[in-house]
Amino acid sequence: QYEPLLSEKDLTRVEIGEENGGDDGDDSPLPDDLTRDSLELPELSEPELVRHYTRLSQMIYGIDSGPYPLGSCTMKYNPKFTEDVAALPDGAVHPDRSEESVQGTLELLYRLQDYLGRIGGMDAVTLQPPAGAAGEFVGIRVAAAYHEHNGEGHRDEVIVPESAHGTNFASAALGGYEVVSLPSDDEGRVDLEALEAALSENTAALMLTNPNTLGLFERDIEEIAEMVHDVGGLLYYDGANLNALLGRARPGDMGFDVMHYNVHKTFATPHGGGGPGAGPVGVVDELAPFLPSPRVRTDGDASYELFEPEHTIGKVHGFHGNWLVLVKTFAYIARLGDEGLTDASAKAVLNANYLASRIEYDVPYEPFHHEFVASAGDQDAADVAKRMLDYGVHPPTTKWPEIVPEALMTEPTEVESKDTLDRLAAAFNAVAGEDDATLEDAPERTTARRIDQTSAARSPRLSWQTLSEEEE
Amino acid sequence: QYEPLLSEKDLTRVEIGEENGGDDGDDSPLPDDLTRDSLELPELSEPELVRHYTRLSQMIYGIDSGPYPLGSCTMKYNPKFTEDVAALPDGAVHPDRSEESVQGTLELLYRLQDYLGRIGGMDAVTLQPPAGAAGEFVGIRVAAAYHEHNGEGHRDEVIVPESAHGTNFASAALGGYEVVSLPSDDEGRVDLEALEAALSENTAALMLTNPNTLGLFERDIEEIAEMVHDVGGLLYYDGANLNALLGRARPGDMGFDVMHYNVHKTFATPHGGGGPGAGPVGVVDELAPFLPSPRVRTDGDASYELFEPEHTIGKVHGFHGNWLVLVKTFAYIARLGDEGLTDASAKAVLNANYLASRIEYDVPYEPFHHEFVASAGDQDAADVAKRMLDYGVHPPTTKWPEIVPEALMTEPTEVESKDTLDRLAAAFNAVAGEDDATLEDAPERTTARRIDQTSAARSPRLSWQTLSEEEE
Amino acid sequence: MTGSHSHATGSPYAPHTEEERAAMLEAVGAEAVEELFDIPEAVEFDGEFGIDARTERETRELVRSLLERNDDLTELLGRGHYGYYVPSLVDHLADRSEFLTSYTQYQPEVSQGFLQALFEYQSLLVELTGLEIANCSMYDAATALGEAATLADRVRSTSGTRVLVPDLLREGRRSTLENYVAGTDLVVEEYPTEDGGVDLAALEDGVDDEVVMIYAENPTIRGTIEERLDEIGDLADDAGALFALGSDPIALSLLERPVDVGADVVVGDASVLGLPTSYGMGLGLFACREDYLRQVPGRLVGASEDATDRRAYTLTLQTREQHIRRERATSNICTNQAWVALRTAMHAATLGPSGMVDLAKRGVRRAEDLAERVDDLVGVEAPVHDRHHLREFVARVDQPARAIAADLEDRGYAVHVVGDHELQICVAGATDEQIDGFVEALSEVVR
Amino acid sequence: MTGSHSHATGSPYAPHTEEERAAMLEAVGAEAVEELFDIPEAVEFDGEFGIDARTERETRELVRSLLERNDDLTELLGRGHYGYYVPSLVDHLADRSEFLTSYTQYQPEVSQGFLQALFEYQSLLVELTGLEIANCSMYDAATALGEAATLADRVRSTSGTRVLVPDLLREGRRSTLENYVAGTDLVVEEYPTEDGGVDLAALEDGVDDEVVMIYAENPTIRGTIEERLDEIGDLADDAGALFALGSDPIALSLLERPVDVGADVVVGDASVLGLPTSYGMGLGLFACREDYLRQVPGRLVGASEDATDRRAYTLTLQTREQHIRRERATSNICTNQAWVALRTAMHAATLGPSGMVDLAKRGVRRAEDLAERVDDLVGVEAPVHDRHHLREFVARVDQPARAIAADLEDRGYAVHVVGDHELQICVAGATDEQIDGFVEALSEVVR
Repeated sequence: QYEPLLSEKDLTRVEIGEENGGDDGDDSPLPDDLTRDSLELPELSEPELVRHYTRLSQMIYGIDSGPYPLGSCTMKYNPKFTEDVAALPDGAVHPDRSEESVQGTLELLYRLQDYLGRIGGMDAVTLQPPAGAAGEFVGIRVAAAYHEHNGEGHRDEVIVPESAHGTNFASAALGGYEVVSLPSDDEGRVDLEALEAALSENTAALMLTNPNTLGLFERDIEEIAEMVHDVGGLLYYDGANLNALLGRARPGDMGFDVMHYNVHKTFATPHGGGGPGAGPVGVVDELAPFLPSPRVRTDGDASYELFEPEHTIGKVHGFHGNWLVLVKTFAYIARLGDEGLTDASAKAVLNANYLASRIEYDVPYEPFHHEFVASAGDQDAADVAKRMLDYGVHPPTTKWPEIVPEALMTEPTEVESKDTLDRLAAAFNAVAGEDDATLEDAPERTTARRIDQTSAARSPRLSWQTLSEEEE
Repeated sequence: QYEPLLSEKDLTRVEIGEENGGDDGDDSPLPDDLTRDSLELPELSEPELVRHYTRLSQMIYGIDSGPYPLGSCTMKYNPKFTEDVAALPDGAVHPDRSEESVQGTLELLYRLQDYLGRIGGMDAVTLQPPAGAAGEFVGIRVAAAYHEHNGEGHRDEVIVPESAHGTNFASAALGGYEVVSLPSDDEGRVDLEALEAALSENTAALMLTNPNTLGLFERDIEEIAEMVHDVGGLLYYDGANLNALLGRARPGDMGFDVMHYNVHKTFATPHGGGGPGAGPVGVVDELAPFLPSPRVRTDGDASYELFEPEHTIGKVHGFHGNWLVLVKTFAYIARLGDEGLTDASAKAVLNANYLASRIEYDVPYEPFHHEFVASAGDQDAADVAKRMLDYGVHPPTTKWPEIVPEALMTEPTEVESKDTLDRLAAAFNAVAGEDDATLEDAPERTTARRIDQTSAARSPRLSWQTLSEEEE
Repeated sequence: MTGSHSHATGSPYAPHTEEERAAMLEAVGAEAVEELFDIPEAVEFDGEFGIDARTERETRELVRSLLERNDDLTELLGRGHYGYYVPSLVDHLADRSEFLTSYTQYQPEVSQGFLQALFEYQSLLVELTGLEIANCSMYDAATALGEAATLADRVRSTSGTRVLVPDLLREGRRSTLENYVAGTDLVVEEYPTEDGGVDLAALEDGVDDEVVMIYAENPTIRGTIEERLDEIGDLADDAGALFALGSDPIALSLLERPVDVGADVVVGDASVLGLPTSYGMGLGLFACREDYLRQVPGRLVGASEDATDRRAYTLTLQTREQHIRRERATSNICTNQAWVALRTAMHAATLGPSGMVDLAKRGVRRAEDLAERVDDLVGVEAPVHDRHHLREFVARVDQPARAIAADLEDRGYAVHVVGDHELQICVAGATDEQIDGFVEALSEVVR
Repeated sequence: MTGSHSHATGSPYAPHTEEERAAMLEAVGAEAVEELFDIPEAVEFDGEFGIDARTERETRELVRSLLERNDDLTELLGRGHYGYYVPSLVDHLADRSEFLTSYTQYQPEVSQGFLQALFEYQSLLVELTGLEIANCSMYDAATALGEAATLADRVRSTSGTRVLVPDLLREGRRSTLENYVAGTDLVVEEYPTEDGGVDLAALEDGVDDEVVMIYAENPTIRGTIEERLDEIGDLADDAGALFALGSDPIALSLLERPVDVGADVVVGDASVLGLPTSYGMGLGLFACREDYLRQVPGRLVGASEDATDRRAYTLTLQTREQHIRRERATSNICTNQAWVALRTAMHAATLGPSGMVDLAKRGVRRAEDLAERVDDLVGVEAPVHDRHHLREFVARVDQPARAIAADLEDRGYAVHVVGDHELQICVAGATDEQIDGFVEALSEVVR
């Protein structure tokens, strides 16, 4: 059932002016030349709005609706209680409060810095980056500041594997670096010879995720670290796949110098349809002085304060990042503890392996961990995904990484039961047996049928104003 | 999409005994002859349960889904903020707490007693009855105790109009009374001659709702009150239709001696799919000593205490009734105040009249107020209702009151906009034009198609245990 | 007026704009809404209740500031109302507005989700009690007991009138029961207890053919676990009376199955799972033997099929109910506690059978542990009754109980006073830290 | 372990029973999960982080007890983060799990509801700014400003490198901006302000062909309302530079439309509607002229049609984004603040245009009223700037500002210290009662 736009339900124009009494019966308190003339927006009642948004919510598939095996996106169940702790009124404080008056907030952040350091094997952590990509950018900026500080400002290249997340490339570019793309070897891992060739005295950093986007552990990680360090570069860990390794291996122990954590992927904060996230960054001692300001420290006597790292890059967010997300992160880690975190990675890897064993599509690279990339073969992976929607499940990430033709990048996470995985496998296999025409017609059982992307991009209609102009 | 029963997802049997270690690794702390042998229930994880109940919720039509014009049921929008105040931790106290330690709770209840007294024109109020029918029963018991106290225990009849709510009959019967049924006159109101005939020295009370279930105001209410009082009977007001009169007329002013309030119908507390409700009872001074115990009073100096009315009928609930519902009631009234409450009845009556003017079905009785009873004519009213479901709206109450053939008892309430009423009218009118076969096949666009009521009642399957026995 | 909709006066929840109101009035042929009211002048009211309107924010602040006047006490209270921890997911799921804002399921085709949840709730109680039928809720334990008595009245095989209840029965339950039977010829009589449990010999002496129902509780209101329930069942059976047993889902997870001790009806408060402390708001549990199918009070959800032969659920056997059968209904109950039943089902499902059994076992162990600890204090003896206990027990104090309780309240703890020198103490929802604090406070108070 | 699922150890959110785990291992041909990990021994970790596991209840208690250590102050704080009252329905609706637990809308066919809500959010900003395009969120005001600069870098018509910002610019925004342009050849320079507003003459002197972007805020960080924005627009236009304006949805409801003063880009914090005080968490507003369509950073939702020609929404122009364009993307942003944008749209819809205008007007009146009241106190002069103000203003105090602020904090009030003898005071979310209390406290403190 179609839900009209709010503007299709009502549009009311309110006049503004020194002599136009507003709804409150008073004239504008400002001279007319400082105000707009009018404001035209929907004016609807609470019951109408509640129904509008309730209806909209019913047209959305969330993790509470069913499996969501988006490879590399790590959609796991978001424990409900974390919403409760984020809503505690005592946590609703202004960022400019005196440090003495927000000791609780500072202690929680301090403890979270500590938790994350332990989990990543890192010496110092900033919680300021408001998303994973922002974390990458901080890492890049920290690396740049470090090199600059050491008189090595000439380093202008960041090496990124071909199969890396798009944000790695973009974050490095935003940081002003030339991006050197690194091909994979035949087994889907970093090609050491290619790496050797790419490394130079101009290398600022190598950005790596491990396991990589094929789910494979970079077995040569120690050698890679040595190679990068030998040329004076830094090793950056993209935390997108950290859920695979929790308690089994730590980036710090593998030789990484700097990393970001995707708290939604690893610590189950809700994705909210595209954020807010948080992308804390951990570094080794040597890089700690360059982290964003402020961080939290303690005098060891239950008193907490903000401080500015010695060579800080400054700020990357107007205040302290996404507080509400950080509270949930803290609560999740405190709930699970050592055993829970370690169990999460075990079950995530078991689930991926089990699911792969049940589906008829070929999985060319292994041994994978928390995710695998199957190939749709002769089918179009994007069509496969659309068709899977008709079976009541969410499809995997498609057509990426490109190293696998018609990739179906699949990550069930630890929260799916065997029953659900069996249901998911059944959906994969049902689609595997269908013809192209059926796939191209899909989806047919969803709120909307296949949506025309080309027309959306060719003649962009980005607001209800544009739509109503069109109609006129 | 079918959602399996929890028991179809899992059934786990846990053994219990002195020598059977439980899940906590310990044996039973009780001798075996005091314990059961085992417990067999579904053992599912949090993510599985969240999806189960999320899915179930998606198969329910609520007031947040659209109009819900159930005549006499008064389904209005439940303001979201009332949930917040009901969830305040300070309100979560045990009923056996000392009065000194729960002054806030007692003050809120005291104020609510006062609010309800003002709204009904009543002198004293009890908040204990946990639902409207429980309120009726309290009213009946109070009436009985009053007559008994006055040496008139012989009064053994309660008069109830033919068109009254079924609970009136049942509550009077539960109170041990003979129910004398009163026919309506040609205009759909109390037949004064029939009332005269029914009244006698055996009359304990007349139960009346006003406006009545046809939405008509009992214009002779003063005369009726006099007639009842003349034979020594009491006049009982069924508050089900109070939303029609808020601020326009008060039961106390009309001569009623005792009344109950349906807080869900009048004060917008959520119905919760069948409760919890609350059915406070208001009475005139003369009956106050008979109210249930305890009530709340104040020394006028901001100190509140519980007290036992002199001739109390005792208790009708183990503790103090449905507290969480009472808090929401209080909040709703405090939010709306005089203007809001009065406006609610105005808009409720306007909406009913407007909707009736838009539909093609005949409405035989008028002038109605907050609700009207249309006749489906040659169509089967129950089928009409099923078919309306296909148009995405909830149908009215059907086949009652019986005074209107194939009744469609319709109450839109004040919360519906003109747009929504137009949509609702369109649904009525679409169905009005359809043939019986179409109606009998309806609904076809709902989660379940028409459900076989006969088979459900003939071979009752009331638990998953019965279902699984059947399958064996 | 921050946050208010544009309707400066009137109900904030009525969506009419001025234009719409005018159009609607025109459509109905009236000039003003007042014309639509057919109220004789003599009974007209001027709308002045004297109740101030408030913004949403002000209203929230009002309730908050009122409730803030409650003292912040650690409650070691029970006696029929318990503050077990309710998992967060229960709030989040039960508050989904489809559950919260729907009506009774008279149109089952658009109510399948709620019906299924209630069906699962009924099934939970069937497993817990061993009886074949459970309705989908009454108001609370007291009213469920009242309904049990009216059921006994309807199905009685004798002309008897006696309903026997323990002398320990909580006043609220006793009094409610009296009101429920006031319209019948039943009379409520007490039978004695001994050391916190049924005095079986005395009960046996008191039973005759006039007995229509015998009621017992397990655990008792004093937290003791009954040891000879099956003999009560036999007594009732022999007398042709119903055996009604009071209990709750946590107790039933561990204690003897009602069906195994001959219970015909089980009542009690099921909201020990699902509801936090809420000033006594509850959920009436009601289960009984299949024999009484047509006489059960309250709503029943049954499985059926839809027109395409798929499984579907519906309210069933509605001819028992007041909206159809009127004065011949099996009860006057209409709105019940459906949403609380939903919460209870959710909480139980979250625990699973192992969690439920564990919770009950912990209730036994922790009560016994605490009794032992307070027994070690000079001037305190616990438990008073030489029985097993579940989650609460009675302690004897040398000093006046009322004074001790007041002193404890000053220190932040609430307990029951159940006799001149008797306190009752409940561990149900308390954390270990809270219990430690309590023992410390008690030791100071009795010193 | 009250309330816990049966999994005594391990993740409480992994649903595997022992039997299932065994069956799954068998299916993959492994004897133990450990075999599935392909990690060289040298980098293996033993899993001992030293983090204790807790029950849900214990975890809630831990966070509650930590946050309880915060002092309970009435905040008269603003400067970019505001605590307006958020209507309850925003929480209830935004917390519906379909909104909260869904991913970015890469499969639009099952994400129509969120896409439509974001489309409505974009439309709201289009109306507020008068510009044709608004993206569906950046992180916050500071990062949105940074993105505006990189946009200016991409679309600049000159070879210039200068980005001009007011000297009053909040440090967090300035510093974030510096980081965003660090990878470009842009340089950030300050232009002077005068009496709390842009010093237009000085700015004019500083503008040349090397200027790529001029940034101004309305209201300024000190709460003053700019009076000659159109002239800044002209200056930028003449120089071939972008005019980026910082504002927010409440201010934009009343103040001059950005398009009318020549703004090319509008940035700011949109979460003044929708989010309560949350330690600086925000919502980056980003709107711009249609000309920059292919250069906009961030996500855009567009209307389209589905295969049956019905209206449908989808993320569009994704070739600007990092997951497709990699290092040539218009930004590195991926996850943004979609759910906050949803809340902002909901809050705005609840207010409606009349409520939004009223809220802004009240912000002017209440700030001016409070300034007048504190100006009446001996030793206080307010407002410092001879301008109109929205919701906050700077006051001059004779005594050291820091000491005054500390004394106010002791009395329960928090204000900004913005100079040795300057306080900044914000009325945004404060109730009238709170403001009365503050005036009383301030009068005591300056006495």
